[in-house]
Formats: sequence, C-alpha cells, structure tokens
Amino acid sequence: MSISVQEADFDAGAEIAALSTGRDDVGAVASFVGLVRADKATEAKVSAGTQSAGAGETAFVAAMTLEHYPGMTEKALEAIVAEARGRWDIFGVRVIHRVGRLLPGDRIVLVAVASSHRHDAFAACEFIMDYLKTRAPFWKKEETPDGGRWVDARESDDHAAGRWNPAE
Amino acid sequence: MSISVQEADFDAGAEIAALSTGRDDVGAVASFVGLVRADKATEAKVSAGTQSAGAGETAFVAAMTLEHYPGMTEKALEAIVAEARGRWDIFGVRVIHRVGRLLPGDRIVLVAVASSHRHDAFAACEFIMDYLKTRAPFWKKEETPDGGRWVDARESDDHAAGRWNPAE
Amino acid sequence: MNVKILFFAGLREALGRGSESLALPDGIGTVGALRDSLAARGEPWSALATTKNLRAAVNQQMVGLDAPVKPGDEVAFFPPVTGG
Amino acid sequence: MNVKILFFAGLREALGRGSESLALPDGIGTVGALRDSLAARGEPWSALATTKNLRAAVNQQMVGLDAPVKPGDEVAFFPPVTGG
Repeated sequence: MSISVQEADFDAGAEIAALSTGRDDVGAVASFVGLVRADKATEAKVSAGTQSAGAGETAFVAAMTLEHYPGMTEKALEAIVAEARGRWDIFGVRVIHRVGRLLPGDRIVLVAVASSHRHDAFAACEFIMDYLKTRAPFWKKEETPDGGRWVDARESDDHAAGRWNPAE
Repeated sequence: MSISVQEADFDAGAEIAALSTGRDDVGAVASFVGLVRADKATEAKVSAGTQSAGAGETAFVAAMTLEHYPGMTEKALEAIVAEARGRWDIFGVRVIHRVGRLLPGDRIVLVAVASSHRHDAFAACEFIMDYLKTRAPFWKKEETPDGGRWVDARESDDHAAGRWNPAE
Repeated sequence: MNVKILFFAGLREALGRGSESLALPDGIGTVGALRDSLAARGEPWSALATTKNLRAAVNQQMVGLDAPVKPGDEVAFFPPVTGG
Repeated sequence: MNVKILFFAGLREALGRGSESLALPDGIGTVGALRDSLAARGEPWSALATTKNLRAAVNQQMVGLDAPVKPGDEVAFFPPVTGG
C-alpha cells in the first residue's frame, strides 16, 4: 500500500528501506518528513522583526489537530502520486499523513520516492509535497495560549505548487 | 558529528529522527539515500536502445568498491555542508558515505537536512548531493562478469552541480 | 435524491455542523449557486459567503464554483487546505 | 622537504602505486608542471598525461593545474570523482 492516512506514528527508516528491499534497480530514495513546530503561530510576528520571547509572547503552539475529508483524502493523494508517476521515471512511492492531535516535534507526513536516479526521486518527492500542501484535504488547527486557531493557507504554497506548471 | 566516512551500514530512520529529537523548531527533514544498482554498467547500452537482457549481456554489476582520499574526503564534505549552510536557513545536516566493497541493493550514501521549512531542506539536500557527486574524492569500481571497471564521471553530474551557480 | 453536503475545518465550526442533506432546490445547477442558496439562509450560513478562498469538491473531486451539481452528488465546502 | 604525491582510483592502478615522495625538481612551481615532469618519465607514468579530465588537489583542496606547488606540499592526482 503506497498511501496511508492514519493516527499512528510511522517509522521513516523502515518505509525508506522497504522501497528498495529485494530489488537491485533502485539507485535513489528521496524522502521528506514534516513535523509539528512549536513556533508556527509566531511566524508572522517573527518575520516582521518581533522575535518570539518573554512572558508576553502568547503565540506558542502547544498542540495541533489535523482534520481531513475521509475518502477524498485518499483519492486526492492517489491522484497526486499518479501525476508524479506520469512526470518522472519512479518506482515505489510511499505517502503517510497523520490525522488527529499531534504535539510539537511529532511527525505529520512522510513522502518517500524510489527511482534509478536521484533527480527523478528528488523532483517527484518535492512535487508530491507541493501538491499535497495545496490539493489534499487536510486542515490544521493549532492550540495556542490564546485558544484554537485554524492555520491559514500560505500563498507561498500556491506558488510552490504552481512552479510545476510554468505554462499555467 | 555531522559527517561520517565509514565501511559500516547506517540506519537512515535513526539519523533522520536524530535531526529533530529534542527540539520543536524543525518543521522539515529532507533526505536522500543512494544505493548500489546492479544495472549501472548497462546504462550506456540501455540508453542507446539495447535493453539489457539474455545470456549475452555481460554488463551486470556484481559488486562495487568505493575508494576515497582519507583526510581530504572529510574536508571536502565539510566544505560542501558549510556552503549549504551559507545558502539556506538549515539546522542539522547529516552526511554518511560508505567506502569499501558493497553489493547491489546496499546503501552508499545518506544526506539528511533539517530546517523550519521544506523548501530550504529540499534545496540544501539536493545541493549537497550534487556537490558531493562532483567535489568529494570518492571513486567507484564496478565488478562485472567482464572484470573490474572504474565508473566514468557523468556529464549530467557536472550539469547538476553547475545549475546552483547560474552565473558561472 | 438528496444532495449530501459536507463542511470542514473552520467552516464546519462556523456552521456548527459537519453535514447537511437536502433536496436540490429548483434552478440550482452549480456548486456556486448551491453555495449562494445556503448562504442566503442568514446566520450562521453566511460563513459560506465570507470564507476566504472557499474551496469545493463534488463527489470527492476538487472543482470550481461553476461545476455542475445534480441530485445524488456529494458536495463539500471547505477553506483552502493546510496539511503536510 | 619533499613533496608527497598521491594517486587514486584508475590512475593509482595504472601507475602501480598509491604514492610517491620526491624533492620538487628545479623549475617546477605548479601542479601542471609537476604532472608533466612525472608523465615525461615514460611508461607507466604517461597515464598522468592521458587520464581524461585529470583532477588535482594540493594539501587536500581541489585545485586547477595552474595552482602553485612548494616543498612540503601534499599533491594528489586522480580522475574525476564518482561517489554518491
């Protein structure tokens, strides 16, 4: 099974190893692990020059809950992987996305791609992440000392996904 | 220790996990594992349209020996990692490159990069691999049914490294 | 056949419900028209009109607001996605 | 002080040795000139002239053939690298 949406944590090393086990044509496995950051809610302030610090800073992320659209999520991820397979010469692909409540430092997502060559593996892995960020129905709600807060989609993610289709 | 040149195998999952353990500011870990392919020696023929097959095909890679330049290898890898740190906003970096005799399916190299954001992690990881391929003193010798054969450097690797310096 | 409508994330919370089932009103043939007819119910349904960059899916495929809707479809409304 | 010269990979095999130590000959001040003086010894040393895209390092830094060499340096000659 190449796609999983689950509450449980995953073992990135075992998943990466599984993509080349028993075959001798895999020369490259590129992978990505996304994790919960404690400082995400402070991002806007930090980038505006106000470093998070001190007792007055309340934008600390204590936890995060991931909601998804059961049924559509899997279909969307499958479509993204199929699109990657059409664009690059890749073998196995593994996508795991966790849902439910996660704490800072917890793993959220794994994308791992095996290929003969590193360029295809890297490109497909980054493509899948960019598309997942903009096309797979997951939503993050952060718990901060100020209360719950749905994460806003970032324009930079739209740009990241858009660069794979320069003609669009 | 961020750089290792060693005969022993490595545990990619443990290395990836170590880059975010005990901290809550790592949002992204991009990584790459390179492996020994059995079909490498056939590449030129395959790309010329002659698929490897049958009893007459002798370009099968039975094993590979990796030679390096002790002392310089570590310095070269450290310089590459330092260059990546100057270009992207990254935290931990882990590079492991194996030397000695390896068999098809064996892991050769691991590059893993932690960052707040996935773009920096992906870019730095791919940059380090591209530079490692052209600037770190390792040499591969393949064992094939025809005898030993030093692997030729590929022009595509020079191009891959060159794209990080469009002005050059 | 009714249309099944799903809401997610902040929109689900604003509406106080995750789903709704209704007979497709006469003259409503697109996702956008369905959205407008729901939003016209007043509070809290106006969140369907005010959610920034509202996204929609029909039968679990992301679509634009001009996509057709017919009886029996599963229609979903949600904010831009933020996984990964 | 001698210059220590190292050879790697196919070049090491062609020369039948991994290293050489010699007093820097008079008038030899660059990596390229050192390479030429060694290659001029005849077989098997001409491999230093025939190795395609020969690379060099001085004191474990990759350099061009015009780089200076002085007594006490560690000079290495090798084919283009193929790790990773």
